[in-house]
Amino acid sequence: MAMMSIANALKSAITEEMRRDPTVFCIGEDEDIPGGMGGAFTVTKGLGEEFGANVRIAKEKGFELKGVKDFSNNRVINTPISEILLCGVCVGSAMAGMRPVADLQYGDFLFCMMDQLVNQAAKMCYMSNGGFHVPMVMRAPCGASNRGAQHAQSLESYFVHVPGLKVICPSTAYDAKGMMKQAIRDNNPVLVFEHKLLYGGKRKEAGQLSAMGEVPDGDYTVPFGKAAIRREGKDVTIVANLLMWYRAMQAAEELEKEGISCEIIDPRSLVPFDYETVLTSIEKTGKLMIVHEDHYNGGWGAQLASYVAENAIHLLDAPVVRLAAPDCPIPFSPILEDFVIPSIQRIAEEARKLARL
Amino acid sequence: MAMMSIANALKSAITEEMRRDPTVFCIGEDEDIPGGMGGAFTVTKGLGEEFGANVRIAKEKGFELKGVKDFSNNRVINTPISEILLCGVCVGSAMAGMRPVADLQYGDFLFCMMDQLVNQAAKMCYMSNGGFHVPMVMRAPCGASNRGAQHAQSLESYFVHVPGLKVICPSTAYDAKGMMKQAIRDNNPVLVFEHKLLYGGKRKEAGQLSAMGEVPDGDYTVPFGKAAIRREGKDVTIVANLLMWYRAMQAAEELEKEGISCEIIDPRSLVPFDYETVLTSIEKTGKLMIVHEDHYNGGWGAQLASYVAENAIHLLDAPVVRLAAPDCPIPFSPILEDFVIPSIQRIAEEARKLARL
Amino acid sequence: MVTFPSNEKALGMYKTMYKIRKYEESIYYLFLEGIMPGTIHQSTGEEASAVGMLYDLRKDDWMASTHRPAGHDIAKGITVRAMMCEMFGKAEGCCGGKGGAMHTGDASVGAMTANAIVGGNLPIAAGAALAFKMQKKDNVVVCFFGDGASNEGSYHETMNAAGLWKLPVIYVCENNLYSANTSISLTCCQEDVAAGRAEIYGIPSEVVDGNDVLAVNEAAARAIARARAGEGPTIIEVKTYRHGGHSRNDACGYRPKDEADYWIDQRDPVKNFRKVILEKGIISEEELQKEEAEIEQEIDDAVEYAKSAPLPTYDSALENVFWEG
Amino acid sequence: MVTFPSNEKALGMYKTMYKIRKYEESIYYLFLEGIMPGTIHQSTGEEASAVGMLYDLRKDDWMASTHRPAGHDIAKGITVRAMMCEMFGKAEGCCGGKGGAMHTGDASVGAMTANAIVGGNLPIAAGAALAFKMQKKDNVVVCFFGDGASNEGSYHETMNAAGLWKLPVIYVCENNLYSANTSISLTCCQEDVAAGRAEIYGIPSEVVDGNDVLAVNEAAARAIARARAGEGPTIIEVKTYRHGGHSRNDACGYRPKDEADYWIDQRDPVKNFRKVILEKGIISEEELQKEEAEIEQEIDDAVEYAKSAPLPTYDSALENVFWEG
Ligand SMILES: Cc1ncc(C[n+]2csc(CCOP(=O)(O)OP(=O)(O)O)c2C)c(N)n1
Ligand SMILES: Cc1ncc(C[n+]2csc(CCOP(=O)(O)OP(=O)(O)O)c2C)c(N)n1
Ligand SMILES: [Mg+2]
Ligand SMILES: [Mg+2]
Repeated sequence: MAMMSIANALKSAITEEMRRDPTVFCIGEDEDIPGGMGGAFTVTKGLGEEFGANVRIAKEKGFELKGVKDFSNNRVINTPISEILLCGVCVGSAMAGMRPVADLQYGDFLFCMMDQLVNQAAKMCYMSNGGFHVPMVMRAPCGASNRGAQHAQSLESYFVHVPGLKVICPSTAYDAKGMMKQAIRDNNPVLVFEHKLLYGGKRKEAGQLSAMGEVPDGDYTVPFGKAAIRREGKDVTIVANLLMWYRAMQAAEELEKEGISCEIIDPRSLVPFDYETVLTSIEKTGKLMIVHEDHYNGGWGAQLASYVAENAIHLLDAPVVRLAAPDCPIPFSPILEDFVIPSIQRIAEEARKLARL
Repeated sequence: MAMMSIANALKSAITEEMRRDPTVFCIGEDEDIPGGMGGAFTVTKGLGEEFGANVRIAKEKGFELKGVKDFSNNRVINTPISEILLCGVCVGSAMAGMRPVADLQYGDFLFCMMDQLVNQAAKMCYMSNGGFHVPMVMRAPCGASNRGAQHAQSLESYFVHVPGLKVICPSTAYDAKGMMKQAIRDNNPVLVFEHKLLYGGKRKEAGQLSAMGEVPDGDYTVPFGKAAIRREGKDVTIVANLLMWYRAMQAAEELEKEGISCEIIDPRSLVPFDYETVLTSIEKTGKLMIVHEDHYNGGWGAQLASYVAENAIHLLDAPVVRLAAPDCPIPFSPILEDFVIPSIQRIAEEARKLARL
Repeated sequence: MVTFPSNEKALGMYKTMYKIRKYEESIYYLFLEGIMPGTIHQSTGEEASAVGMLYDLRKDDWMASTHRPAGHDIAKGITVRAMMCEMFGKAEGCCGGKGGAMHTGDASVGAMTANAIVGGNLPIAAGAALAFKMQKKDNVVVCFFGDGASNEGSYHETMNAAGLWKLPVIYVCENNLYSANTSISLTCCQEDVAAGRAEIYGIPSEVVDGNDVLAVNEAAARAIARARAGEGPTIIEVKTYRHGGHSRNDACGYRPKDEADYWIDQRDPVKNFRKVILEKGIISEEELQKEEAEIEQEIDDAVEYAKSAPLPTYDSALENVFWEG
Repeated sequence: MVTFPSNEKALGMYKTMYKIRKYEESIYYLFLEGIMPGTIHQSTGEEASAVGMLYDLRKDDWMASTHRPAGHDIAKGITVRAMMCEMFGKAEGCCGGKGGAMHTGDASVGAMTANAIVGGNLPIAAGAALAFKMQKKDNVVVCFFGDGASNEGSYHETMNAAGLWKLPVIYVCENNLYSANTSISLTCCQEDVAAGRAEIYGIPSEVVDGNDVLAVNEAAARAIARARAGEGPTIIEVKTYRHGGHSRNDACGYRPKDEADYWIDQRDPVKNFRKVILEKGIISEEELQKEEAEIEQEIDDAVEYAKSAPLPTYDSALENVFWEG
C-alpha cells in the first residue's frame, strides 16, 4: 500500500501498463517535455525517461528543425497543437494494434476532435461489424477551476449519449489507478474524465481537494459499471460523481448531526452505468437526489432520473431532486463560479428538504 | 394559403427574410451552384438569382482560379469543404451585425464544427456579458435514411445540453416557415434540425413522408417554446418530434379503434422547451410516453422524463415510457435501420401497454 | 517515360480496372431499377488511380478510402460478392450489412473501413502508419482523398504531422475537379490542390495523369519504396474525372458538357489501357473478350447471389457496438 | 529602413508599450501575492507586436486575440481599470467578471472577446471581416495567433477562405518560439511557421522583427492599406519572445537559459525603444520618467480600485446566456 495523489495513481497505472504491454503508448500536446509540465497536470511527466519520447530523442540528437523519425523505441509522443490529428492518430493506431493513451490537457478541447471521437472512434467497430476495433483511451481533465468558460466544462453528458464510447470518471487514487488500467486493457474507446481539483499533483489550484488515498502495491483493476457506495445511509440516496460526491460527503456529515442519514453513491463509470446499485439504494431510502457539476438540461442525471421513472417509479416516495450547474456557461469570477457549481451548503439544503418530504 | 413542402417552406422563409433584412445571408457548401443541388436538399437552390451568389458571379465573370472578391451584392456564399470555417464565419459575421443562415448538408458534420458551436457561438454572448451577441442559424438535416452511420444521426440531444444555443425541430410546412423566420430574427445562435424524410422536395427518399401543408401567404412567425398538440386525447400523452410524431399519429389512429385515446404533442422547440403543455396533458392522462429517433441513453426524452419526475411525479399513474433508437450507431441495412428506429407498430404496442396499466 | 510492366501485371491491372468498371455499372443499373437501397458515390472513370496505386501493395499493407470507395476496395482485394452483399444490406456483406456503400472495408485484406466524413480518414491513416512504424514493420498505408478534402482542417493537421514524423503513408489526392457540385477552382487558389500544398509540410509530391494506370503505378512504386525505407510520406495528386454524378441523384448540371465529353470519350482509363495492351500484343482481342466475359459473369453472379442472400438478423443490429472479438 | 514616425506617435507607442509592461508586471505580483484568482498567460516581451499592429487602427476596426490578450486589449483601447477589474472577477470588469483573463474584450473599442481555444479566433475574425465587406465598410480586422496555432485545422480552413474571398483581415502570427512547453521546431518543419505557409493560400506575407515596434508598425500600415483597399488579407509573422512562463505556474524549465537571456536582456522591446526615443531627443529622460510615473500611477490606481470594486451579483451569473440586448 502507498499513499498517492490521483495524478500519481494515473501515472503509476500508465507506467505499469506500458511495461506490461508494448503496444501501449502515450500521446498528446506538451507530452513529457523535459523541464515542462507533462500534459497540463503532470500525469505524463517523466515517462519518456523509461519509454523514450520523441521530444527527448530529438533534443538529445541536437535535432532542431524536424521531429524525430524513429518511433520504435519512442512511446511518449508529443504532437503539434492539432486535436483532430491527435484523436485520429489514436483511432488509426488502435485499429492497427496499438493502445494509445492520449492526454488532452483540458476536456474542453474534446470539441475540437469531436468528429474523430463520435463519427470515427465510436462507430468504427460497429460499421465494420467488428472487423476493426479501437482500443484507445482519451484523458480529459474537467471541472471548473477559475479559468473561465472555455476551460471549465464538465463534459460527461455529451459523451454518455455516444453509442460506442465508454465514459468513466474516477475520483479516488484507488479508482484512478484501477480504472485507468481497466481502460487501457479495454478493447474500445474509453473517455476518462479527471477532475482538475482532485489531481492533488504539484500544481496548486484554488479550491482543490486532497484526494490522496491508498493504492495497493500489486496489479489490480477496477471494473467498469460498478458504482461505489461512498457512505451508507437510509434516508436519502445521493448519486454524485467526481468533486460532487466529496461535497456530498461533507453535506452528509452535517445532516448526520440533524439525524438525517444519506447514502452516497459514486457511479465511477457513466457508460456502462450501474443502475442496480442505485435501485437497491432507493429501495431502502425511497428518495433520490442526483448531483453533478455538468449542466442541468440533458445532464447525465436526467438519464438516471428517467431510468428510475421508467423502471422503478414505485420505489420513489418523493420527487427526484437534481442539483447541477445551471444552464449557463461557467463564469470566471470565483464568486459566480462558486454560485453556479453545487456547493456543500446547497447539497445539504436540498437533501434536508428531500429527507423531510 | 398555399400548399408547400417543408423544403419550399424553408426556402420561402429564407427568401422573405432576405428581402426584409439586408443583413441576412446564406452560406454553406454547394450553396446554389447553378445546375447543382442547393445544399444537399434543394432548400437554397436558386436564391442566388435574386440575391447574388459568389459562385454565380464567379462563373459569369469567366472567373476560374479564384473565388469572387466582391461580397456587397452577394448574399449566397458557397464555401470550401471547411466546417470550422463555415461556423466560425457565422459567429464572426454575426458578432459584426450580420445574420448568417448556414446550410450544413448533413447534421452529422456538426461534430466537425463542434468547437465553434459549443465553445464559441454558444458562449460568446455570456463571456462578453452581452457585449457581443451571435444571431446565427445553423441548418442541420437529420435522421436515418439508408445512408449509413455517418449520415444518419439524430443529434438534437447533444445540443440541448449546450447553454447558449436554441434548438428547434420544425416538422410541418407551417412550422418550418414560421420557425425559420423566428430563428433568423432571434438574436442568438439557433440550431435547426430538419428531417431528411420530411423535406418532400424533388429528391426522392425511401420511406419519405409527405409533409406538404398549408402555409399562410402573409408574414408570420411561430414562437419558440410553444409545443403543438397534434392530436387531442385522454388516455396517454405521447411527446414525439420530427418523423416520430407522424408515426405516433398513425399509431394513435390504430389505437383509437381499440378505444385508446392518445394525445400527441410535438415540442417543436427543444430549447426552450414547453414543459407546461406536457404537464397539462399528463394532468389529464396520467401517462407519459416519449418517442424520439435520437438514441436512448441521454436523449432529450431523458430530460423531459426527469423533469416530470422532479416536478410533477404525482401526476403520473404509471411509469414513464421512452421509445428511442437503441444505443448503437445507425446500421445501413434497411431492415436493420427499420428495426432500430421506432416504428408505428412499436409505438402502438408500447402505448397500448401503457394505456392498459 | 514509363517502363512497361510484365504482360501478366499489365493484364492483371487491366482486369481489375475492368472489374471495377463493370461493378460500378451494375450498381448504377440496380439503382435505376430501384432495387438497391441507399445512395452511392461511384468511381467510374477513376479506375486507373485505384488500380495503379494499389496493385503492388501487399495484403498486409493498408488502404484508407472515402465516400467513393468501391474501386479502392476491389483493387485492395475485397470480393465483388462481399461488396455487392453489403450494397444490398445483406449479412454476408463485407460489413455484415451494417456499413453500407460509404463504409465498405475488410480487415483481412487491409481495407480500412471507408470514411464518409470528408477528410476523416486522413489522420486515421496516419495513425495506422505510426503503428506500423512503432511495431517496426515495413508496411505502408495508402490513403485516398478528394480535391475537396484538401480544404478540411484535418488535412492540414495530418500532413504536418505525417511530414514531421516521416510516417510510411502515401496520401493520394484524386483530383476530379469537383467537390460534389462545386468546381475546385472556386474553393482553392491552386490547380494542384494537394501537390501544390505539400512542400510546406516537407513532404515530396508528384502530379500524375490519373487516367494512365502505368503512370500512377510508377508513382506508386516510388512512394511505396520511400515509405518502406523509412523515408516518410509522399503526396500524389492524380488528375482524373468521375464519369457520373457526385451521388445517386446528381445529373451533373453544373459541369460543362464539353469537359465531360472530353474526359469520358478521350480520357477513359479503361478503354485507353485496353487499346494499349492489345497494341502491345499482350493478349488477343478474342482472349481479352473471354477474360472480360468472365469478369462480367463474376459480377452477375455476385448480383444474383446478393439479391437472394440472407438478411442480417435483428440481433446483429445490437452487436459490435463494443467489440465482441 | 523604417521611417521614423512623428514625435507624438513615437511617444504614444512607447507609452502604450510601457503601460502594457507595467500592467503585466503588476498582474504578476498580484498572482505571487496570491490575491488574484485564476490563471494568466502574460504578454511581457511581446509589447511591440500589440502596439505596432494596433496603434493606427480606428476604434471601429476590430481586433481578435487569444489566451494571451492583455497587450492586445490595452493597445486596442480597453482601460487598465476595466482589465484589472475583470482579472479580479469584479462587476466593472470589461466582461462583468464573467470572462476572465483569457476572454477579455470590449465591443465599444472593437476588441472582440479573446479566445482561449488555440486557433478558435481565426475563422471568427474572417467572419467579422466578411461582414465588413458585405456592409461595404472599409474597416479591417487584426487577428493575433501564436506559432502553435498555425498547426490547427482552423488555421488552414480560414487562410484558404480568407485568401479566396480577399477578406479585409490581417493575421498576425506572434511567433514566440514556443507553444506552451513545446519548441516550435518540434511541431512544424518551417522556421517561418505562418509566413512560410502563406503562399499556398495566395496571401502575401511578411516576416518582421516583432520586438521592433517601428518595424511592426510599418508592416501593419502596409497590410491595413491593402485590406482597406479591398486587396485582401496579409499574414504578418512577428518574431518575438515571452519573457515569462507560458502560464502562471510555468518555470520555463524547457527553454535554454542563454536563449531567454538573449531575448530578455538584449531584445527587450520596451527598453530598446525607450533608448531610441531618448536618443532621437523626442523627450528628455526626466519628462519620460514623469510620463512613466503617471502610467504606473494609473495602474496602481486600477489595482486599488479593482481590489475594492463591487463583486458581480449572483443574478448576473444567469444573465446574458441569451442576449438580453
Ligand atoms: C465533413 C464533411 N463535409 C461535407 C460532406 C458532404 N460531402 C460528401 S462528398 C463531398 C464532396 C467531396 O469532394 P472531394 O473530396 O473532391 O471527393 P469526390 O467526391 O470528388 O471524390 C461533400 C461535400 C461530408 N461527407 N463530410
Ligand atoms: C484547441 C486548444 N488546444 C490546446 C490548448 C492548450 N494551450 C493553451 S495555450 C497553448 C499554446 C499555444 O501556443 P501558441 O499558439 O504559440 O501561443 P503562445 O502561447 O505562444 O502565445 C496550448 C497548447 C488550447 N487552449 N486550445
Ligand atoms: Mg473531387
Ligand atoms: Mg507561441
